[in-house]
Amino acid sequence: MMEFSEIFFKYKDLITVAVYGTAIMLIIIGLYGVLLKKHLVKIAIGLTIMDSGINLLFVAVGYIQNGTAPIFSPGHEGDAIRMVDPVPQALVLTAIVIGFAVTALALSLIIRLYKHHHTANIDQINSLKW
Amino acid sequence: MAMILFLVVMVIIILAAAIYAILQKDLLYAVLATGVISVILSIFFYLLQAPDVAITEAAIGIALTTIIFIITIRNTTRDEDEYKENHVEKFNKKN
Amino acid sequence: MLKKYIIFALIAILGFYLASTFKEIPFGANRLGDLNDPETVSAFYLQKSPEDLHVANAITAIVVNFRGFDTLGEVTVLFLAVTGLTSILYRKEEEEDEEERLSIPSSSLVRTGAKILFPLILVLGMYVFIHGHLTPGGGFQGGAIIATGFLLMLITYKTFFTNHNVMTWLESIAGLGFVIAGLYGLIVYGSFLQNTAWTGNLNDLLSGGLIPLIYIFIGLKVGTELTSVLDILLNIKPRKK
Amino acid sequence: MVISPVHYIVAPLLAAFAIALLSKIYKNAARIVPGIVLFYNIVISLVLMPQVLEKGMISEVIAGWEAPWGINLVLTPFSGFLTTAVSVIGFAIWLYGYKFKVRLQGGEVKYYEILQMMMIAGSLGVIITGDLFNMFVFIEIVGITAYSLTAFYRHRDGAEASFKYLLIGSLASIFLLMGILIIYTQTGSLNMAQIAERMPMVPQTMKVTALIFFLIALGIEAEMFPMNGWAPDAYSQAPSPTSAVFAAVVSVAGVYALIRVTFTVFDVEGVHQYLIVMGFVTMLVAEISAVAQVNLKRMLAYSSLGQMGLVLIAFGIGSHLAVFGAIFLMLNHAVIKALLFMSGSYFIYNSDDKRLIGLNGIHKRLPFVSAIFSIAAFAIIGFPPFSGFWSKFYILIAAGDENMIFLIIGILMVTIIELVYYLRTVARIYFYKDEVEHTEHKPSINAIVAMSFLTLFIIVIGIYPNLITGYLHQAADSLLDKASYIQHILK
Repeated sequence: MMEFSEIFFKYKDLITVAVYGTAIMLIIIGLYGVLLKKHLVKIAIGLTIMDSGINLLFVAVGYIQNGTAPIFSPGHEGDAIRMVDPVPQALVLTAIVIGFAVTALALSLIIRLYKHHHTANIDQINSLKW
Repeated sequence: MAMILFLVVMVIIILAAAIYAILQKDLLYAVLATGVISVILSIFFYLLQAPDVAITEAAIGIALTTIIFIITIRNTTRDEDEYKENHVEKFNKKN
Repeated sequence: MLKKYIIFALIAILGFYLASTFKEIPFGANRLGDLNDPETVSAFYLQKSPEDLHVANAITAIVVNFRGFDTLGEVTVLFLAVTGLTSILYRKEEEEDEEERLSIPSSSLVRTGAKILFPLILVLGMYVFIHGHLTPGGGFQGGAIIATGFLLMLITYKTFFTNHNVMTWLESIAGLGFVIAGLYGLIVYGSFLQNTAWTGNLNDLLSGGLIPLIYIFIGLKVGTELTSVLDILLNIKPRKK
Repeated sequence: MVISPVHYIVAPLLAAFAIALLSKIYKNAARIVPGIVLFYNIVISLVLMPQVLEKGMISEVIAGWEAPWGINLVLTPFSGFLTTAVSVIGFAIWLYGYKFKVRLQGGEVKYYEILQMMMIAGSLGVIITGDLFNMFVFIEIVGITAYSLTAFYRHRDGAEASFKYLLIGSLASIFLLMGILIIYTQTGSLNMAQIAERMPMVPQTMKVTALIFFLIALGIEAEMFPMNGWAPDAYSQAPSPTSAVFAAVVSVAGVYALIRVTFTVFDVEGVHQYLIVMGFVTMLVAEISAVAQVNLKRMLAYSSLGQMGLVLIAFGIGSHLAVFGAIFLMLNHAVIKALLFMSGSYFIYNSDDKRLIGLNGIHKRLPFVSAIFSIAAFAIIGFPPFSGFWSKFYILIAAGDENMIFLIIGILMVTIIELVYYLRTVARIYFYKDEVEHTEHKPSINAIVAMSFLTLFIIVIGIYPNLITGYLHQAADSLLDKASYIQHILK
């Protein structure tokens, strides 16, 4: 990935916009799906898209120009100076797995709701007030 | 330069996939679009020097999340607008 | 209709707000500070990971040791998700009918392919979490890969089923192993999850003290939990048409 | 092995992983083991509290890395007090629910007990952790267990309430992550004490942005208006002991997280006023909604939101006396609301009608439970000589000290609203004629013991408030003394 590092400086603004912009757009698109879509599966899809966006944002914040992955190779123990920030990556690992757990739970609830109400539309599932 | 082009194409694909996933009425395709988002996302992670995260996203985001969504769709409904037909049916039954 | 516009406005405000916030956080800037006299946690971790723990993969060092408590909590989240899924979907009174599982009608080519791939995927997964402290990958990744292997078998073979007893045992033993490895640190060195003094050489397979062992437990735990999630969801009876 | 704060988390985890194996050998293990664990939590609290009060604070590091680097657990007098209260109430709820689920089959009771125990353990984790991301993980543990338990009953609308809860909870966790990310980029740390130390150097806009994300996320956990629509549904659909845990344990943990972040981590001006305003709106809306409810559990849930609003107001006033009153009210709310849910669910259990009508004249069949419910109702309104009186009294005095006349009038008005609907309920129990069908369910002996114990607590504290006011003053001091928190943890 040397090429990426080399051209980084030249097109820094573009790349910034591309990475941050993608992450923020994903969050916003996901939020749109969560708040305005009526189908329960669509809402769950919106949640996973939001999760993707926030994960990308974490990793993007940890990136360091011309950095390498935070893994020490034999004979290069002093390489830490060039490494990207490992903490956001570790946090994202945790966040991805938690997100999967929550998604699985949400989908199981959707299956149960469908069994009860024979519909997955949020407007028609209204035994309680929304 | 090719790298920049690649990046721009990836951004376009991921955003298009996200919008498609939200707007598509056939939920199966919408779910597959979220799979595409995960694919591009793991490439992003790889480019941003996060191989660990990339592997995790590849395994969990692409394979497992997609499959549990597909199972859900199979157990519920594939058509987002199905409720409309339901509604009409119920309405007809009442009258 | 008004509600819709309010939500649109809220989303737009959030987007603008996020964009203007992240404009102030330069992309690619080095925020680690001086690595020899660390002020940020990341600098400290990058410094200590090869020096004190002898772990080549700094992320493994963080996930298993520095912030191992988070990982313990996260494994617990998965465990609780499986427990919750079972209690939500899986009750005895509904299992009376014959079980029918989601499966893809597959040709013999696919079946044979799955049979050959399955052990390979398992070996790959195990490799990934055994070498978690040396190469990219580790417990989560390896566990997820193993789960995809089981997924392959579960959807190609209608009759393939995971032995719940074995799963329960593995799950519990892996979880208990993680906690007991933590307690070992608490009893011997006075701090939960503390690593052993013996840590081996950097880049050896047997390096990092307890870290590879704990990551293997995490891998087994994550693998069994994810497989359980898939198993539970796949065993739901499809809706009657 | 010396007892240390980490045992609060490790013991339940060990038990949760082991229960699956133990219940293969001995069927009742799933029922008994959580009780042992929750009792052990009380033992931990009793051993640690004197040390905390003596030293002012205990902090424990995980994995041997000193405070700003590793994750640390902190017991201040404030958090130690709350963990003690949560442990005791958690054990009482376990005792109460010991026979409650007896008609469930073996497998199901296993899931129920594990989830309930881990919900209490997760709340304890939120209270004792000193690390922002660790707090997020524990909030997720509480969330996952809460969603699962809300959907535990199949025949009711549990799944719907649970999905609603899950949706809002997931949004909360995404906002929480966003706040954590912004703070991390600005300070390079996740440790609360170090962030607090570096907070003056963070640009104002970043600080405010991060705080807004935290307020949204933790406001959802603390059931603050307008993000608390999930709460009444979740409270009313969950199994009864779980409703008690929601009211007594989870909401306390949520408020603790909100207060710890706004008081200790951030130093933004104006957040106190925000707490007062939002607390007041929460209280007013919730109490007015409570009057209109026909379902007992929903009414109690709305009342619970109202109490949380009052707690936020008191924290918002910010003087020593007000914080003292707020902590007192948190304790009172936890005990009394747990008691109300415990006794109230016996009413629901006995009458076939889930609405308030089912309560008519029920005292003839359940004299003991009715008496306890009435005592708890009077206590939560704030009648002397019960403990609820003192907390409200101190909050009013604190508001008076700050010359907040409108606030006093508002709180008194809300008290009158509370008076209306609680007295109405008590009147139904004692003076109305019963009209609906009944199925007989006498309270079991363990439930009676648990309820009597909590009732005794209300009365004793009501008559001798001095028994705990000393600790409460110390707790309030420790919350307001930010400098010593930072200094103690960072050494």
